[in-house]
Amino acid sequence: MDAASPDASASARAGIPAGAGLGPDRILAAYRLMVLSRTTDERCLALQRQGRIGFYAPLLGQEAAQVGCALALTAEDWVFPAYRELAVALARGVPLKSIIDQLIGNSADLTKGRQMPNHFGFREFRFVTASSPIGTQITQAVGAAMAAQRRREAVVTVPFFGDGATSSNDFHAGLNFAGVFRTPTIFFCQNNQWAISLPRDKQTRSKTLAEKAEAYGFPGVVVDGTDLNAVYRAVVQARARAVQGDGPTLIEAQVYRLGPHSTSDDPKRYRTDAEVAEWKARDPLARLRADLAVAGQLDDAADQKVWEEARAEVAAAIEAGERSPPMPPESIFEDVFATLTPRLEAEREEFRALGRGTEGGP
Amino acid sequence: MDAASPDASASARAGIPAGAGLGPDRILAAYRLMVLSRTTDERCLALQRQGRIGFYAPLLGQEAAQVGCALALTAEDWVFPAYRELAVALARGVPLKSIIDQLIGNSADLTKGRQMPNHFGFREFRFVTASSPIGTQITQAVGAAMAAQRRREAVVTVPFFGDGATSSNDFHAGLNFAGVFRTPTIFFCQNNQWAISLPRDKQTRSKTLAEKAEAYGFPGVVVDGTDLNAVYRAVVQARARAVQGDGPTLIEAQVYRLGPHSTSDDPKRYRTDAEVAEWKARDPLARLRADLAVAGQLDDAADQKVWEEARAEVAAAIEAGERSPPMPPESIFEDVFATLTPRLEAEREEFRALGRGTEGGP
Amino acid sequence: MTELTLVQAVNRGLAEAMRADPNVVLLGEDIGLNGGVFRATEGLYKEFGEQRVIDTPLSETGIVGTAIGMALNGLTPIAEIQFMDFIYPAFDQIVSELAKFRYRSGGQFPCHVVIRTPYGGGIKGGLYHSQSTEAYFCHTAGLKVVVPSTPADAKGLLLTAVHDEDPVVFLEPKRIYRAVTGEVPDGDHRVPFGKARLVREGTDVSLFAYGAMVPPTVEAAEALAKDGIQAEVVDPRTLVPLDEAAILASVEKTGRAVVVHEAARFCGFGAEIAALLAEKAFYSLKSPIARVTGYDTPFPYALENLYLPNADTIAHAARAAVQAA
Amino acid sequence: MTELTLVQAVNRGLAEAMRADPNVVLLGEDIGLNGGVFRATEGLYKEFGEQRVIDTPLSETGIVGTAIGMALNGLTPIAEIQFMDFIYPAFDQIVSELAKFRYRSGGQFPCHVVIRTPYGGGIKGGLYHSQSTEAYFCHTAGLKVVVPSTPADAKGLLLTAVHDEDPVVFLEPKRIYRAVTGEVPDGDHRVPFGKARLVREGTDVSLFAYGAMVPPTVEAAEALAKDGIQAEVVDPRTLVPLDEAAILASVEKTGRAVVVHEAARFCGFGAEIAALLAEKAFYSLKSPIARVTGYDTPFPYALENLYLPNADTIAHAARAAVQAA
Ligand SMILES: Cc1ncc(C[n+]2csc(CCOP(=O)(O)OP(=O)(O)O)c2C)c(N)n1
Ligand SMILES: Cc1ncc(C[n+]2csc(CCOP(=O)(O)OP(=O)(O)O)c2C)c(N)n1
Ligand SMILES: [Mg+2]
Ligand SMILES: [Mg+2]
Repeated sequence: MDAASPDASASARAGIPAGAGLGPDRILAAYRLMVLSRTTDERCLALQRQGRIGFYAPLLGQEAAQVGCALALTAEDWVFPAYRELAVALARGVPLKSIIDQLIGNSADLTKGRQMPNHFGFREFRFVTASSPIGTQITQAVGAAMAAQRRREAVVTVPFFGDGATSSNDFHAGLNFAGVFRTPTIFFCQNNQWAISLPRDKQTRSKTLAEKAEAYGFPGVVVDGTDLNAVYRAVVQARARAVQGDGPTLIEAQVYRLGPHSTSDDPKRYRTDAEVAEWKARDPLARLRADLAVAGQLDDAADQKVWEEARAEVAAAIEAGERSPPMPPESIFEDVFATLTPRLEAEREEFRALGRGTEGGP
Repeated sequence: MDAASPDASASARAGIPAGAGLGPDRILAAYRLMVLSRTTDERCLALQRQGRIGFYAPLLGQEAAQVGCALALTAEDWVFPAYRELAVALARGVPLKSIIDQLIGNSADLTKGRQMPNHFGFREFRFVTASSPIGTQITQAVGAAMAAQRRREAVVTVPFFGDGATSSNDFHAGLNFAGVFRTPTIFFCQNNQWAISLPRDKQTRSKTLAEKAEAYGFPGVVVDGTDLNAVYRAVVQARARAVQGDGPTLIEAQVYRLGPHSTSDDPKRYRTDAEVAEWKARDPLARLRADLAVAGQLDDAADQKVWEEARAEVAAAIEAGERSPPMPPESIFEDVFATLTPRLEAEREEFRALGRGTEGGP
Repeated sequence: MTELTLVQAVNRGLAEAMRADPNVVLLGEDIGLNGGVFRATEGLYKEFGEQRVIDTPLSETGIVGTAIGMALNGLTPIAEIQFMDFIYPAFDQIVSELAKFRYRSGGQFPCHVVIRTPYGGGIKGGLYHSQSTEAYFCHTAGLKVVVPSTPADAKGLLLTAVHDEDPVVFLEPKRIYRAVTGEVPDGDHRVPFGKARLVREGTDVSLFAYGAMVPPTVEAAEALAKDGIQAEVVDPRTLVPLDEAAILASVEKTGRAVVVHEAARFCGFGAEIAALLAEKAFYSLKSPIARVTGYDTPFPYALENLYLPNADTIAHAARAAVQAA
Repeated sequence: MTELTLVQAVNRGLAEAMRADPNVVLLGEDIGLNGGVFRATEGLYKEFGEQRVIDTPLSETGIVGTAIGMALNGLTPIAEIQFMDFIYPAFDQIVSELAKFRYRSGGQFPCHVVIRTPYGGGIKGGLYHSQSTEAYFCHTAGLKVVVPSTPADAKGLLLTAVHDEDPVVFLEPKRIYRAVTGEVPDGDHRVPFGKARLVREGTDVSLFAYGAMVPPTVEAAEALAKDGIQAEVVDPRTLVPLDEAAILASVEKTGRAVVVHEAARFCGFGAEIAALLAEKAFYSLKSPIARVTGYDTPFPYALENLYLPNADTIAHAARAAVQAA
C-alpha cells in the first residue's frame, strides 16, 4: 500500500477535514485540485494519442461537482466511483502518482494492471475500485451504508454515477433499498447531459433526474454542478441528514461533459459545436478563478503558479510511472481467490513450463 | 388450438366489446365472471389439497380489479399477465376448460405441461403465456407496444403485476422505455398489499405505487380495486390516452390478497386475522352483489342461479380435464427450437432406446 | 451429533455462524417472520432480530448488490435467493462484481459473500422452480461453488463457506431438503472445500454425482452390485475448487467413468469432468465416458420424472460402460 | 463479391436484412447517429430512420425485454449489446424468457430475437471489454449461438440468423473486426447453421477453434506443417447447433484433438467438445485431448497477451498431442 500513502504532493492538501463552510483556504485548495485534475486530463488525452496509455476518459467540465462533493465528506465516508472520478480521488488525498500508475498499469499500480485506465481504487482512502458496468456501484454503496448503520457509525456512503446510470437496474434497486432501510447514502449523480451519444432527454422523460428520488420516498435536489460552493453546500446538507438518521438524498449535479466520452469517442458525430460552446462559457474552472480574482484571493501571477505546479506534478508522476517496471507475468494468477486453488497452481505451472512472460516466450 | 376456441360457456360472455360505460348487461356479465373466478379458486384450492393438481395461486379478492380492467380492453389488445390473472383470462373469453387443462397439465393443455399450474397462455386471446420470474412481462409488454406503434395499430398492451414487482429490474426499465418512446401501454399494478410475506410498506417507501410513474414522465393513478366500475373507468381512460398517442399510464388498483400467496404459503405466519377481516368486509364480490341487488338487477334467486351455473361449469371442466390423457412422453423434446436439432434428435433416440415413458420404463 | 434433515442442518449452520460472529447477517426475500419459503431460516428472526435477518424488497439485484457492499464494509452477509431460477436478475452483480472484486482491485477489496439458494428438480416445480445451472457459476472465475448432498455436509460446508475469504455460491438440493436425514455434528463442524467424499468404494466403474443426484446414484450402485459390478461413487461436494486428484485417482483405478447431474448436458458440469479425464486420465480409460444428465431442453413440469436421471438410467449407463470393450 | 472487413460485413448484412423486410428493426445503445461504438450500424440510421434504428436508454434489461415483446408482436428485432461484458443485466430476460418462451408456451409464442454483441480480448479492454462467455449461452437450452470468423461467414450467418425462427446469440469477434478482410458475396448470402467450416485439411491432429482464435490456430497449423505435422483446422461456426458429425469425423481421421478458445477453461466450451469426443470418438483417440484456452482467472488488462492463446501455445499443445504415445 506504500505507493498510495499520503505524501506532501499538491493533492494531499485535500485531506483537510470538512468544516462548516468552504472557507478561503479550502476554496483555494479546491481550485488547486481542479487545476491539477484539468492538467491531468489534458496530459492524459495527449498520452493516449501517443500510445503511452491505452485509454482515457476525461472529466473536463465536471471538476467543481467532483471536488465540491468530495470536500464535503470525511475520510471515514465511503466513495463508490464510476470511471470518471479522478478529481474525487485527488480530493480524498490519493497521490496523483498512484493514479498515474493505474493508468499505465505498471507494477506500482495498486489494482495490478487488471483493468483499463481510469478504473482505479484505493482501500486506504475508502475509494472503492471502479468497474465498467454502469450502475453496479449504487447498490453496493447502499450495502456499505447498511453495514455502517449496523455499527452505528456516523459515516455516509456515496455512489457516483452519470445521467445514463439512472436507467440501470442498480439505480432502481439501490434507491429502493436505501429508501426502505433509510440508509446514510448520498446518491451523487453527475448529469453531464450525455451518455456517450444519448442525450439526457432521450434517457428518460422525467423533468429532472433528482425527482426520481420521490419514487423511493426520499428527497432529490438539483444543484448547479459548475458551482463549487453550491455543490459543497448540498452535500454537507445531505450528509447531515444522513448521519442524523434521516436517510438518503439524491443529488443531481447538472454539469456538461466538455470533452469526448473517452478517447474511443468522437462527439462530433452526435452533438453540435454550438451546444459545446454554450457550456464552455460555464466552465467551472474559469468560473471559480473569476470568483477568486474578484475576491482578491488569486491574482494572475498566483494563478500562473498554480498551473505550473500542477504541470510539474503531473509531469513528475508520469515520469515516475513510466519508469516503474511492468507487472510481473505470473501476477495474472493472483487475487482470483485469497489463495491459489490447485487448478490455478497447475495453470501457473503450465504457464511457467511454456516460458510465458519470459524473454522470447510465447 | 381447438381447446381454446371460444364456445358457449359462461366465460365466453365476456367477449362483448368494450363500450363507453359498463351498462347493466355488462355489469351482470362481469358479476358472472367474478363468481366463476371465485368458484374456480375455491375448487382449485380443494383440488390441490386432494393432490389432484400440484399447485394453485388464488386471486381471491382481486376479481373486480381483473375483470374491470379486462372488460375495458379489446380483443386486439395484448395482455401480459403474471401468474394470478385467471379472471382476466376468463374475461377475455378463454374457456374455463382450457385453463383447467393447464392446471392439470394434461394433453389438452396448450402449454403442453411445461409449467406449474397458473402459468397459462393463449395466443388466440393475446394472453401471453405467463412465467414465474417477477416483472419480466413488463418490458415485454412495452416492446409489443412498440411493434403496434410501428404498424400504427390502435391497440394497447397491458402488463399485469403486483406490488412486489415494482421493485423488479423490468419495472424500472419497462416504465422508462415506455416514457421515452411514449408507448401505448397500461401498466396495471394490483397492489394486493403483500408480496408473499413482505407488506407493501416494506417493499418501498413511496406513498403510493402509482406516483412512481412520475419518475418516468407519465401519469399514475390510484383506483379502488374492489370497485369494478372505478377500475373499468380508469382503464378506459388510460386506453383512450394511449391510442391517441399520449403515452402510457400506470394504474395502481388497491386490493387485498384475501387468500394465501399460493398453496405453498401459510399467511398466518406473517399477518393478522384482524387485517384480513378488515379487507374481507370489502370483498369486491359482495360489494358488487349488493350494488346489483339495490339496483334491482339481481335478486337472491338469480344470484343463486349464477353460483349454481358457475359450480356446474367448473365441475364439468374439471371432469373433462381429468379425463384427458396425459402429455405424451416425447413431447419433452418439442418446442425447444422450431425443429429438433441433431443433438435433440439423438437425445430423443436415447430416451426411446431406454424405453422411457413406456410401461415399466425408467 | 443430532439427527437432522438437510434443511434443518442448513438452519443449524446459520444459527451457529450467527451466534459465533455478530457480523454475520442474513438477507433475502421472506426469510424473516416467514422463516424462508423452505423454512431454512426458521427461528432466526426471533433469535437475532430484523437487523440481522433482513427481509428485502423483491430484487435479487438489490440483495446481491447490497450484500457486496456489506462485505466491503466489514460484515459477512449470507444472501438467500429464493430459488436458483430467480438468481438471474442478480447475475450481473455476481459475475461482474462479486466474482471479480478481489482481482480487479489487486487484492484491495476482497468480497466475501455467501449466496445460498435451493436448486434442482423433483418437486414438481416446472420450468422456474427446478433449474440447476451450476455450470454458469463454475465457469465464472472467482466464485467457489458448493453442493452438499448430506445433512452433515450441508452444515459443515456452510460453516466453511462462512469462514472462507472468497465469494461462495452455495447450492442446496431442495429435492432432498427433507427426504434425507442424517447425523450432524453439533457446534462448529467444518468440512473442507476441495475434498471429495468417497461415498462408496468400487473397482469396476466410477460414478460421479453431487447434490440430489447422489441418492439415486448410490441406489444404482447397489443395483449394480447385485449384478456383480462394483461401482465407486464419488461426490465432489465442491465443484470449485474441484478435487481433481480424487476424480483422477478413482478413474485410474476403475478405468471407466459415468458423470451424473440434473442440469442440461450441453456444456454442463459433466463436460468438465469428462474433459479433465480425457486429458489427465486418458491412458487409464477403458471405455467412453458417459454422461447421465437432464436433456438439452428447459425443465418440464408434467413429465419431470422422465427428464431427470434416476437409478435406472444411471445403472444403465454404468452397465454399458463396463460392458464396452 | 466485395472485399470487406468483418465489421463491414456485419454492417452489410444488417442493411440487406432491413431492406428485404420492413419488420426488421435494430435497437441498442449508441447505434443511431453514432453508428455504434464499433461502427457496425454506420449509415443505417440515415437510411432507415429512428423508427427502425432505435437508440435506447442505458438498460440491457430494457433492450432485450422490449425486443422480446417486439418479436411476440410481429417484428424481427436485432438487438445490439455494446460489449458482451454488458449482457448480464439482460441475463434474466435471455435465460428465463427468450430461451424458454417457445417451450413454456407449448409453441404458441415463439420468440425470434437476434442479439448481436462484440466479444473477446486482444483490444486492451481489460476485465470488462474482453470477455467471451459463450458457454453460459450454449448451456442454456433454447438459444442458438453463432460465432463467425470471416467476413463472408459474418454476413452469411447473420442473414441466416435473421431468417431463422429461434433466438440467436450472435457473437462478433471484435479483435478481428478490422484485422481480417475477405471476399463477401453480395445480396442475400446465407451460411447454414450447424455446418462446420473445414478451414484446413490435415491428417495428424485436429484443431478446433472459432471466432478470433481461428487466425492464430491457422498460423499454428502452418508452423506445424513446417515440422511435417499436418494439422486439420475445423471452425464449428455455430456452437449451437453444433456440427458434431464434422468434429467426430475429423478426430476419427486424425486421432488427436486440441480445442482452442479464449474463454476460461473450466466448464468452457472446450469441455463440451472434449466430452463429446471422449464419448463418441473414444476408440479413435490416440492421445489426451488438450485444451488451449484462457486461464481460470478474470481477464487481465496489462498482461492480456500472456492470458490469450496464440499460435505458439496452440502449436505447442498440438505437438505434444502428436508426440504422445
Ligand atoms: C451495463 C453497461 N452497458 C453499457 C456500457 C457502455 N457504456 C460505457 S459508458 C456509457 C455511458 C454512460 O453514461 P453516464 O452514466 O451518463 O456516464 P458518463 O459517461 O456520461 O459519465 C455506456 C453506455 C457499460 N459500461 N455498462
Ligand atoms: C425474480 C423473482 N424473485 C422471487 C420470486 C419468488 N416469488 C414468487 S411470487 C413473489 C411475490 C410477488 O409479489 P407481488 O408482485 O406483489 O405479486 P402477488 O403474488 O402479490 O400477486 C415472490 C417473491 C420470483 N417468482 N421471481
Ligand atoms: Mg452522462
Ligand atoms: Mg402483491
